[in-house]
Amino acid sequence: MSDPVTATEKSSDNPILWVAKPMVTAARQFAKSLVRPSTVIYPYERLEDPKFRDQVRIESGKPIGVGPIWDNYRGVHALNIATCISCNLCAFSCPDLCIEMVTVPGGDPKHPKKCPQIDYGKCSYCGFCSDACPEGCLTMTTRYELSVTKRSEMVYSPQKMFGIYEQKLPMHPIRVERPANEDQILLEPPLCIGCNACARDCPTQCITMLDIPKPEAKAGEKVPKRIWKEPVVNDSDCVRCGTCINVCPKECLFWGNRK
Amino acid sequence: MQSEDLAKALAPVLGDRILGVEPFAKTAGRLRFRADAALDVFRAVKEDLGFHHLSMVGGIDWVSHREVFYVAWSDRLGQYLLLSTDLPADAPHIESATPVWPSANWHERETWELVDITFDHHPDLRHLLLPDGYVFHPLLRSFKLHEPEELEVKKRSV
Amino acid sequence: MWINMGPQHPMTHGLWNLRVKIDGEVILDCDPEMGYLHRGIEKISEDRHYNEVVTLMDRTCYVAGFAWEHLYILASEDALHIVPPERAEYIRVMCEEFQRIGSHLMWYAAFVQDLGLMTPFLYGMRDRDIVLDLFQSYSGARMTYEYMRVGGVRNDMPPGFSAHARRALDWLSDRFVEYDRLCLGSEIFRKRCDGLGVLKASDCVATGVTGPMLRSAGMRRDVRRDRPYSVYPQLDFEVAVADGADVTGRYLVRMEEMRQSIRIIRQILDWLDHHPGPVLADRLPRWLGAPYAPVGKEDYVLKRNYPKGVGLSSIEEPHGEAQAYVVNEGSEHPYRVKFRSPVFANISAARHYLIGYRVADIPPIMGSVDVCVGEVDR
Amino acid sequence: MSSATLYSVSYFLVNYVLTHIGSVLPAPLNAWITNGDLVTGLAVLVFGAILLGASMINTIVLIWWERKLLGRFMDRRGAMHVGYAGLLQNFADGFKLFRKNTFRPREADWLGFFSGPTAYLVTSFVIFGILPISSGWNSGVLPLSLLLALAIFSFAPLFIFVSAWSSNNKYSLMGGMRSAAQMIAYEVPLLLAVVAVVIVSGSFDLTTIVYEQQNYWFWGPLFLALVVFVAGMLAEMERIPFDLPEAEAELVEGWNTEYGGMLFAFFMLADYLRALVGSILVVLLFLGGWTMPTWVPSAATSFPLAGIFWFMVKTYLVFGLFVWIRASLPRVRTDQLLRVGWNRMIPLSLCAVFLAAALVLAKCVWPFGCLPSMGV
Repeated sequence: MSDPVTATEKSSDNPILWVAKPMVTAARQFAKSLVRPSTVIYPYERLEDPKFRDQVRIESGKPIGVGPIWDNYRGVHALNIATCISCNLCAFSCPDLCIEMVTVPGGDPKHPKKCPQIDYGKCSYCGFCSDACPEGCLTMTTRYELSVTKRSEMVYSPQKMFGIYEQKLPMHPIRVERPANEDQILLEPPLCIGCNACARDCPTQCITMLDIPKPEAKAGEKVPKRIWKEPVVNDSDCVRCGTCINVCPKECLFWGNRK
Repeated sequence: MQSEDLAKALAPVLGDRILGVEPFAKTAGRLRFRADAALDVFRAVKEDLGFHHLSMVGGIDWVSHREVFYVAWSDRLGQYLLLSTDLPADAPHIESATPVWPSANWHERETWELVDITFDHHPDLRHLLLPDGYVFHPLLRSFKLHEPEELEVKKRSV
Repeated sequence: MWINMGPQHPMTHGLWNLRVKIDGEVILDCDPEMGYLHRGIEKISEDRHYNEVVTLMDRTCYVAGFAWEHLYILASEDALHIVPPERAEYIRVMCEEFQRIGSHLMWYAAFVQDLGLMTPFLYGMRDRDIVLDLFQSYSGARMTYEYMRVGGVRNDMPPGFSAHARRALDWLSDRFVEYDRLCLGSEIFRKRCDGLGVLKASDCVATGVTGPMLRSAGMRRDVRRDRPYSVYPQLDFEVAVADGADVTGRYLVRMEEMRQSIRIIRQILDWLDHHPGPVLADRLPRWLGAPYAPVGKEDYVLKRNYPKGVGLSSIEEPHGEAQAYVVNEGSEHPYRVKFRSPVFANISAARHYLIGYRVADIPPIMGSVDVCVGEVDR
Repeated sequence: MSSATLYSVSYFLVNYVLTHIGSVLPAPLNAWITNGDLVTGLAVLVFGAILLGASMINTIVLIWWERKLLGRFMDRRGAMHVGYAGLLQNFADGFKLFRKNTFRPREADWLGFFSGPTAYLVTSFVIFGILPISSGWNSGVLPLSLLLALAIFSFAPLFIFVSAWSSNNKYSLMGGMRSAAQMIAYEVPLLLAVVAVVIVSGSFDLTTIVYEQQNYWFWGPLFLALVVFVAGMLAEMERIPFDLPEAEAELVEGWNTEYGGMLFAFFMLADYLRALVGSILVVLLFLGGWTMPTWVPSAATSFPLAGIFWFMVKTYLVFGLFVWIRASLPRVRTDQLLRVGWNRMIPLSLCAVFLAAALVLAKCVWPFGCLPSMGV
């Protein structure tokens, strides 16, 4: 590396004629902005509008429209209710606890379908929820206008977010690669009672209950009273949402690594 | 300078007032010293080793005890040095570093109010970030977030 | 007579209170009062997962979000024993340097406005918008990026980014000439700023002042060069130094730093063009990935016995030397996070560079300190 | 119309209206309503109302003009949503301020707090009654109109100081002190610069001064006086770079910190009224008032109200110069300002006076030409 330069040596712009330099500079900018100032007249011109971006670019001497990409702006969420699997991962990953899973019509009465409802009064637009969504049904759109007159209107129900989804706004094309997950759902067989709760509640239906042989009763020991089935997790389908672990009555499922 | 060199350089000056020098990533090491000899250690570190710039003072509440750590920078060595010492959990106090490093002033005020570690002979031990008269020490492990009701009860009893 | 400048005062640029004792127009004593913006970020961090703390880092210093993200990520990677891919490190350094330009432009805008000149304020904000446009094109937000992750960054650059970035850099480097003409070329500006707020190098070291304030006193200390972190050893740049120790000196240092940042970013863009690769470490603990589901009563992490660790990172933030100290006790939350904010130390020395000047000098002097209250109060 | 004066127009209006009203009334009332005294009195009132309205509208348009110009200097647009190109924006702002509650801090002095801004506004208005805006468009012949205008103009520090002191705020007090010091310091060079003009033109009457400029405008030969006058005017108007009394960076809003609502609007209006007066004085004293040079084609100067038109064009251009200065210069400091005022401006203005004397003695100066015969 070369020797350090002192800043004074490099950019000494000394005054000429008291204030001639700044006045000339300001006048030059005045002449430039007579044609078109850099202002984006917001409600009429929008940065995300491709037509506007093409029209005014940095090449034309205006510092607007540099970024080519507005589509990955993290604005209001869009939710595709149809593909939502109610896995809860968005609510888990929310650092601000602004996502609540609410029941939407469409599930079977025993296991109602639950979709995220977001309180934008708390949301920090970090995008963790849409990164976490395994099905890509919760995405962030370029919409950023959310002013409302009541606080309760800041809470967006799944239906409202589905309405945004149906507007087909540009939605965040930079898709985050989900980091490789070294953990799997493992089972501690002696604790399992074969109750089927995990398989029943698994949002991706990746758990199947397989029959296991009923052991012969040994002398002096009773055969435990249980259903002789054990869950088997299809690893490639598993989204690692942990629902099975949560519903397990015996706490026999846990995170682990077979390797 | 590695942590062993550091220990060697400090041993004749400080003797048993240092409890050891552990290696610490990307610094010259972590110097653990006896709390009652704090000022001597600071002076030796500053004047003998050239750690003129104290960049950070902080406290950690380990429930069983508290830890104070100092981070100093030496232009001569081009390295950071971590100094730390353990204090008892009840009424922890240590000599203020302000006579040696005036820049410790605000850092110690902050540590005092957040981690409840008293710095003796500090010139101006007032609240800095929290309002005057605030009785809690938020960075203690006993100060829980998400439980406002508990806080209310505690406040009423104070 | 004591007067309170703040917490709501045009000079403060944030919420803080400068109590000043004056005699006529001369300052006799001063006492900064902080804490109006204390949000307890260090405390909240103790209840969050490692990646979730990043959302707080953007809000620590709201004009230098990337610098603080980088600071925190460096420390927690040390604490968690994770090594990011090289491309991610280059991207992070690029973010930090862009952020330096953005922060300095913001400073320029606010500082000159304190002198009563409104025009550069709009020029500075206009040009900072370019930097924000670039940030948004890859991170998806203009101020609160939430882009860096433990073990890398969230996503790679979009196609065509480097061409746009280069064009923006060309535009910016032209603008700096204009800035200098407006400020340094003005007799009134020089009269107002020369020899103002002098803080000699020895006083800087004693009071812990770092960053452009220290370098304007002629001391060549820059964490990027003295204790290079990330990929700075591979980059060629110079440390900007001035010799006045005054407001003009700080102006010169910051302007030169922006030019050097442009130089650094050009090198990084060249590197990024030729070295594609992953931007996130491939094997991360489950609780560091984005879809992390905390589950059950069992503490999974303790079961796995993740190694403990402590990380200390130090970076050259736009305002000076920032440090983070992260203690990992093997749980999914950091046990303790402690930050050193450069502005915290710079303000604490206020008495050394304010006393003896006039009331009208407070705005330019405090402006030249570049106060960001968010990171002082945390 | 060129022979019509403002007074004759208002007299004609009043007379016309009253005669028509009187023609439908019974005889005694008719005689009373069309009597000469009443018509004259009402004509004076109408005259005042027109003056007030015109200066008010001009002031508000002046604010619009400043906002638009400043916008372009700063690479933005300025007001643009209310009315055509934002012309009505300031009326909307004024209306908002008018609707706001005016409150007084508890410890503030009642009398000073309310009378200060009112007096400031009123004295700024009164000057317009004196200034001629075109030939005949003045309030009659006042031989000392320039002196009177400047005298009223210099009332301001008193009222500013009163309102600053009575609002019982440290910032206000500091702003008031600064304002008084600054205005008094710059009053002297300002008047000396005016003396230079007076020496050359030989009269204190503004109309005479304008007619004295028929051969050449005074800005050329009296350039030094012009510079001093503009600088002094900037200080008197408290505009950047000399706006330290309300230096918002350190003093919040200076002497009007405690004022809100309509009282603040009073200050704001009065500031711009004074800016308008300043621009007008520059035009009258140095730029030939409503007259145009002889090489301008007569078509451009002979249409109805041409004098007023050119006068306004010049005034707005001069104000544009003030805006340009505001857009490119930072604020100076009190001690620097006062030092410049006493140490630089006064010697400069004395030089200007001597130059003016020399000009009068020489009668004819090369590129400009000769003084008219009316000279001393």
